[in-house]
Amino acid sequence: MTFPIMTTIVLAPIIGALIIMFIPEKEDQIIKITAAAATFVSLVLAIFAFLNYDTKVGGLQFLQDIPWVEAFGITYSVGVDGISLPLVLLTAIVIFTGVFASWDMHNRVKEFFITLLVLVAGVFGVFVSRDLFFFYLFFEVAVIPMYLLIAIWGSTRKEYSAMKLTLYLLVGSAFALIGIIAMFLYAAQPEHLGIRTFDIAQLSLVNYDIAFQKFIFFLFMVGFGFLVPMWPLHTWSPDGHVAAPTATSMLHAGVLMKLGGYGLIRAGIFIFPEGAKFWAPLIAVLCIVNVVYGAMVAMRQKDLKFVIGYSSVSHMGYVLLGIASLNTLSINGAVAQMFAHGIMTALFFSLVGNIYHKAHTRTISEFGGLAHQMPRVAAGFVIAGLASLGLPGLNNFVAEFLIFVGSFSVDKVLFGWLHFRVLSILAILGVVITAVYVLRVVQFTFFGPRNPKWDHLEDAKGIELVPVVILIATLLLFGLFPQPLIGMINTGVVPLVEKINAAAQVGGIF
Amino acid sequence: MTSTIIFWLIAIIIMGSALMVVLLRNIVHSALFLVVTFVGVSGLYVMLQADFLAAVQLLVYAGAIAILLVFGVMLTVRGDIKYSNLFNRHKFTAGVVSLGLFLLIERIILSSDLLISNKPALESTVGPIADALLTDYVIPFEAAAILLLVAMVGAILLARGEGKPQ
Amino acid sequence: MFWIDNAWLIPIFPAIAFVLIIFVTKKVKMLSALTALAAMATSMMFSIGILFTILGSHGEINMNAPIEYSVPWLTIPGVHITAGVLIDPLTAVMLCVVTIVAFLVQLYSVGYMADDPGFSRFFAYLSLFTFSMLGLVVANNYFQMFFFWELVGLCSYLLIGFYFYKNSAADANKKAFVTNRVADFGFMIGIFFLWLVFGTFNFQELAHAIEGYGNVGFLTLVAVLVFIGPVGKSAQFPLHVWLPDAMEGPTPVSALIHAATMVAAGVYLLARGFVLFNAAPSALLLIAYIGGFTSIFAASIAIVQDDIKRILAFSTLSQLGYMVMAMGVGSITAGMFHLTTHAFFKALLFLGAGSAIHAVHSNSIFDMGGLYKNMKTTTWTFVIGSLALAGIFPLAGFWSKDEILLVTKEGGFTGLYIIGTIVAFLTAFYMFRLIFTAFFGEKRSDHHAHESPWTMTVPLMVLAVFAIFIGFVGAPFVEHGFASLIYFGEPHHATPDYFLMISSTLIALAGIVLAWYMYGKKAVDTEALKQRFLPIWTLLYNKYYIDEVYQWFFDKIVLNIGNAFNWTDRKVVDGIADGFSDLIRATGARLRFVQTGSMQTYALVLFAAVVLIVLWMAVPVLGGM
Amino acid sequence: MSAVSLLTIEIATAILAIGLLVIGLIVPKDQRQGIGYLATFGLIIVFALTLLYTNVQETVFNGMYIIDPYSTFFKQLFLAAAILVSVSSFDYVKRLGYNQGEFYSLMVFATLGMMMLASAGDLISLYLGLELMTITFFVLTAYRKNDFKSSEAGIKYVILGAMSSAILLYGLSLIYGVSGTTVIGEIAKGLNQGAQPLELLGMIFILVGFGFKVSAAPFHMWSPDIYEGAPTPVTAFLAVASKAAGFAALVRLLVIALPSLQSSWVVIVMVLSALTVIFGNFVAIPQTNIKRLLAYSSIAQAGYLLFGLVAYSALGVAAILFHSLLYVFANLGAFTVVIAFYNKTGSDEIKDYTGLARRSPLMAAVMLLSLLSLAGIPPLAGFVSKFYLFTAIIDQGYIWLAFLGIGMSMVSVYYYLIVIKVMYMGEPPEDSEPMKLPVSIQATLYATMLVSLFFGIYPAPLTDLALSVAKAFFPF
Amino acid sequence: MITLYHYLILGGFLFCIGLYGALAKRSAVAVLMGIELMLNAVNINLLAFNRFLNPGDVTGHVFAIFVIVVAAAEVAVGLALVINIYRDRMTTQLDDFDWLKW
Repeated sequence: MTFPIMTTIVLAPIIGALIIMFIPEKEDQIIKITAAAATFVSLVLAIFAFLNYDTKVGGLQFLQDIPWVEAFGITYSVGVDGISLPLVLLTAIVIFTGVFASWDMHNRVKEFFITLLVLVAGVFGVFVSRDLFFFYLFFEVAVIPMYLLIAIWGSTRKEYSAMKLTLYLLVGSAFALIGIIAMFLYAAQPEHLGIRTFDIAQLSLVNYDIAFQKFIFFLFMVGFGFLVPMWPLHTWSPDGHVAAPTATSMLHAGVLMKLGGYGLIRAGIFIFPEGAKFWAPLIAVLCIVNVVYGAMVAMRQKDLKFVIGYSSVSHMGYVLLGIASLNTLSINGAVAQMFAHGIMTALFFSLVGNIYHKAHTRTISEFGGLAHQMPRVAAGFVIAGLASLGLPGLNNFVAEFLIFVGSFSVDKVLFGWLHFRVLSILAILGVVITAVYVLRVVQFTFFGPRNPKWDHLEDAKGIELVPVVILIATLLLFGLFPQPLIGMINTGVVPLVEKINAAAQVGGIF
Repeated sequence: MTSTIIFWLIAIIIMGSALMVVLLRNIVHSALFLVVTFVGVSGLYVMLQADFLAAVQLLVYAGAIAILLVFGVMLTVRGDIKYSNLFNRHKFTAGVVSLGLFLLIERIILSSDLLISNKPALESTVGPIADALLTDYVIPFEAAAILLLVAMVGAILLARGEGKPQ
Repeated sequence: MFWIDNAWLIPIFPAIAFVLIIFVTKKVKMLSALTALAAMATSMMFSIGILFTILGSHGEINMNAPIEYSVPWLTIPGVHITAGVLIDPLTAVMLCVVTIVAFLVQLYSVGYMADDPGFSRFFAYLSLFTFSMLGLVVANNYFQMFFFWELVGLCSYLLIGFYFYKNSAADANKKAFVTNRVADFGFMIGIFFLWLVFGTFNFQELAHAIEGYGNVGFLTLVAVLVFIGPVGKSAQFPLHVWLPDAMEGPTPVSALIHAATMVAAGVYLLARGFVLFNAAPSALLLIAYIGGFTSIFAASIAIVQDDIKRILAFSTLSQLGYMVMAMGVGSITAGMFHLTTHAFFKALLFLGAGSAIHAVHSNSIFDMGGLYKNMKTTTWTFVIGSLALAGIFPLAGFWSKDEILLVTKEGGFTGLYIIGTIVAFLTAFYMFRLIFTAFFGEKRSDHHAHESPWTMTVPLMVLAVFAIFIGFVGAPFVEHGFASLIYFGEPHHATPDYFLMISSTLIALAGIVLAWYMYGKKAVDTEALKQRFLPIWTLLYNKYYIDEVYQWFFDKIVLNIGNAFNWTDRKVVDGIADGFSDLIRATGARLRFVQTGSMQTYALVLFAAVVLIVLWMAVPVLGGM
Repeated sequence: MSAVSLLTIEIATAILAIGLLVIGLIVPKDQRQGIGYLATFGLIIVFALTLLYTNVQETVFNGMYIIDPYSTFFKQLFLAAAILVSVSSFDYVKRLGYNQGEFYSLMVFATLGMMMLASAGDLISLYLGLELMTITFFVLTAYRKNDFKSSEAGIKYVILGAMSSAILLYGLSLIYGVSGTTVIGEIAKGLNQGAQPLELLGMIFILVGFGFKVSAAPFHMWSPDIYEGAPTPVTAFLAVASKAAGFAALVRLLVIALPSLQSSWVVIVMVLSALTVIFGNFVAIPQTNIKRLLAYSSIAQAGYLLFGLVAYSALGVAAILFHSLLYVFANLGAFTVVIAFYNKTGSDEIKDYTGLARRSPLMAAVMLLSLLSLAGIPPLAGFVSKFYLFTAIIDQGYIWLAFLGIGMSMVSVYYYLIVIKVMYMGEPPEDSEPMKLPVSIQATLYATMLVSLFFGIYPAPLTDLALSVAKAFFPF
Repeated sequence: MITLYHYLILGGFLFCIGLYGALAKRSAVAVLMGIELMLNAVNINLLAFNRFLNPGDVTGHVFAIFVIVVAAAEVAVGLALVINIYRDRMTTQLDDFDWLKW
């Protein structure tokens, strides 16, 4: 029996939460240290796994299987491949930094960290599950803590936003759940698989009827579309980002939204390649709306977090574009973009959280010249902004580049008139718009004459810098040396694309 | 033939008095017609060769339940007894629903094809009922006993004035 | 071969300097400056080493036989990206230009920025800037080119916005970055197309592939798209708007941007990817005309500006137009030659201007005047630079400008030739308008102007020397000169065209004389002249209102689209969702009142439901009532 | 086994009930709180006894009474519920101040009725069990005599309950008439092949009668009022156990006795279930009283349970079993919190729960987990059971119903979250102190929480049990 | 000839009359009366079925006896409640009992 590394990654936060339960509330320093330690365990193990994953072999590694409900073929089976391992690493980084970003939390610290740790355990669980039942289960585990975190520790219409987020996420997951059940039942029929199983690999072996594929993929598309979030199912996300406390925003924008993209790839494309081919044009069109529309809306926001919230909508559009293009490069890019965007947006939110914590406002027009008082924050923000607009040398560039290259190589005409490349070009145009709003925000917040009103603000220092440094380092590391990351992702993408290529033509578009 | 006449007679008594129970405005009158209905029903039981049931019907319903109801009336009615049993605002709707239900039941009964058995009825039902109650139906029988106990305890509990502001 | 084998180190040194300054020496000013200078000097040494290696290789390393090293950067099936070094004479020259100018600018900055609180930061940025530029220069493929291309954009953003507390600086750096982004958009699509068809980003491989490729229409499209990149970076019309504003940065930065780094990148790309443009003649024509138009367009603006740096900025635009035009008519030799010479004298001019500004604390030439008395070195070097720019024999600008005029003339582009000549005249005019106003004549400001410290003047003098002599490397009389180093296809040796030389010199002199007449001698009432041609003057002074048009486009169109989308998002998309939830809530609130509390109503509902169910179920069974 | 040994559980329960009654009369007034402990102890013993019957599959008195894993499952459920309710009601009953012995005794009687309902193999036993349960609940509902609301709830329950019994009985009489037998196992044989209108009518009436008991819309209207008015422990017991008992009998009746009418009743049940989930969830939204909110939520839950019947498969029945169990424990958890809260503050209003998380983390946590379990959020048992229910109906092709069910779950999340928000977000009132809970309440809370969590995280044992029990209904 | 149908329809009629009473009367006692009529209707059904379809056994009789027993118990509890609530509110009109609603 090898060491169950993935299980430990999932359980470490839970154990941390349990320990915190027994720490008296007033010992908030100890609580924070415990939380940091718990997430550190996950982080170390995730890094360990990342370094020890055998890219030559590829496929699923660090496996563990425990039969759970045999009557339904539910198995606790975990393991990671090139697609999920980076996302596990992402989660570990974001939560570890998130704990430090919450170091200045003083209100109901104990409950906060318990909820946060439960939340992150759910997110880890989603990424490591190979069994769709557990996949779904872990996802839902993550939702309610999110509600509490926003509703209790949030700001700015927190009740509304928390409720909205929760309901949207649950509605989305509901679509996915029905899809999962239907698929499970289909596969269990004697003429197909003949056994009850939720194992993704097994389910993907079934020859699904085309009509069935179309239907279920539609469910997945809508369901995971809620999470990604795909236009017009996205409005929960800016509101949620804005209302959430710092660590939650980081985790939410950084990781939670990726569950959608991940689910779409894992449960959608991998199992229903024909369905994916049928629906990809729609996703492609909607994701362009995401990119352009999200960026345009971001330009008009007055609240720092709203800008970042809409920028996430815009950036997740690239992920969808990568998915919709259905080829190796683009899906590699999509996964890389999930990773990169997660880090980048976590960085954004940790900085904005820092500002908000000190200034008690996030309205851009109230700031100006903040770089005088907070040079380090300003520098971090600029770097995050540059990552956001896809500057080379930072991780996002590689990802976006792959997505663009991948989508650009799709030589298809959608709906009889819309060439796919037009969509790619529009998506690239999104990068320009991103530059506009990011730079505007940077200018209006940090540049300009010194504003004496903010002279009492202290620059980030000491422990506040931990998340900033780690996140920037990650962005730079994988931006300058993307091969380890992309190479790993590729091992997961290749079998996926083989499936796609083997699938029949559907709808005459792909 | 005689039985037909008697049936119709009893049927008319039952239906008439039942209607009276419902339609009269004085609740005491209603109670009296209720007794008449019960008696009529027991007559019907006789026609159905259910002698024991007819007796039970008379004893329990006409004798006990109706009296209980009368007591209930006496304990609770205030004001003018002539207007003690009025209709509520659902008078019309309830009529439509009841009538509709009756029509449906009637249609369904008439369109059902029931297998009439030509076997003669039991001479006396008392013995077989006793047997049945103490063999196969002993569980419901015991349950009924417990039920009565519960009802008794419950009635006492509820009707007793204990724990109330006087 | 040592230098070439280790060419990859050239960009690395400034990068190390950047990291060191940020993380280690930030607190100690002088250490930061020393670090940056040391790194720069090392790079310069390597660059010169490479240049001499090539010169000493007797043509073994030439434009058609470069040396290439590369390591894989990102390899997955379907895309293979390398990080590499491509060494040919073009690279070597460019490396030298960049490192020398950058070194001198950095040296100059030690004095210029001495009192600035952001001293170390400035040197860090400068190092990063040169790193990016050098990385771009040595790139062996379009991807790497693009990578550093963007980084150069970033550095310009950082440096232009160095005085971030000035709103104008913050506006300017944003403008620069966004404009460059727009350009990069085209560039990116262009290289995607290249990759799509040829499956590689590598210059060499692409060169082979394009030669045998027949679809000229496609190549034209790609060439135009790629050209959009230089249009932005080298500030060609209509994406030139950022460059004049870029003077918001500290003056040494302007020198660096205008001379050797940023704007040179566009021209360099044209030279580097010339295979592509050459294969698409119509694209080349477009390039030529855009360059020509930019040159005269910018020169016409320059004659009325009163900000010293702005005049120089438009002059840069104009000269860049020259270079692009030269590329467009098919001569990378001329283009690169002018780039080289221009780098030196324009750096000289900017640094001189900086020295002047440093002295009077104003940018306006009308606030200066009489600087000659106190600032001899500055004045003389500035005059040398101006003469070089104006193309006066035998200074650097003369040779390179003549080369350009020559190729337009020889190529049969008469229109462009005429434009070039007019621009030469205008250039001479506005430069000497500046000199006569700012450096000579009576003193107009209260500032006690004094000569700058040696760290500032030494670079000026060095640059002045370059400005005088660098032109000879490409003079048509010189054997194995510039033209035999950098060329496309086969070296093309121009025969000296004396008519052209003389005519252009005369025209330049005419411009100088006119300037002296108007501003030195003040024989003409310039104010009256201005009033007389007020509409034209206003148009020129406001740069043809192009910035305003862009601003209008952004404010009225883009922001309103943003507003519309924002409204849609809040009211329509969100409104539907909220409306739906409100509907559910309202339904709940209404339905609640079904529960009236009256038990007989409940019973009635129950039995009514019974009737309905029976009706529903029984009617089919009964076969109708 | 002999009839007596097979009936040990029922006999023991009856003895316990009567014994409690008698002891209640004998013991002096001021020492009567001990009766609660006695009742609990007795119930635990009975529960222990049921463990001996887990795998017994027997009938007694010619099919009159069935002891099978199915009924034993439900009996254990009822007993567990009774134990938890009696434990959690110690304080509540003490505060009543009167008739303490009778309270527990009546509760045990009601349990007995439920057991009969689950085990009934004959319409008459079924009817008697039902009435024993119902009439006991009439009394219990009105138990707080000096509370007008309690009395009102009582009279409403009596009148509506009696009317529903009447229609149920009418249906039973028709089924008896058409089939000629009252033994459930033989009715199917006795019924004519091809739907006789009269059978149909009987089936509809039975469905209505049980629909009332399990409070399926539109026969649910009594339940919010009664739940609100009844003493909270009674509400808890009524909401959880009596509903489960109703399902126990309904499933047996429909599946075993009326399979020939399956095509008809499935459709009716489908419509009822849809209406129920919609109505229950929608109307729960504007509620301000926690008991009323829970009432509507349990209406909605009944709708979900009906899904299992719609599926008409072993899976469906297993899902019903699973969901009943979760439903019982989740609701008990919630109601126990309500009881404890009422004991401390005398209020049932949701707004008074403000800051409960600060005053009593345990209570808030149990409420949270219970509500989330009801909403079907993992890793709680409610998720697993809903998962099974949806699987069961999707298996039969009713995908729209699954959509509806899940959609309505979202609505339920909405109003559950409102409660959660109040508990967790608000600050407690100024003068409030941390709530100290009696051990009994704490024990109940922990028990319900653990059950919800355990079967949510590791549902396998219960799943296997439920499936094996359900397979008895569908041998095919 | 009186057939089963006559009895059944009579039963049905009585059931509906009782239902009408239960639905439309204000007084709690009158409603209880209506319910008793309904139960009587059931008994008529039971006995008629027993007589005409299965004259050989007494199941219907037994059932009817239990119905009577239950009816009695229900009435007892019901009346006790009516009296109880009457003490509180001085009324037995069911319309007045609507404190619990919405």
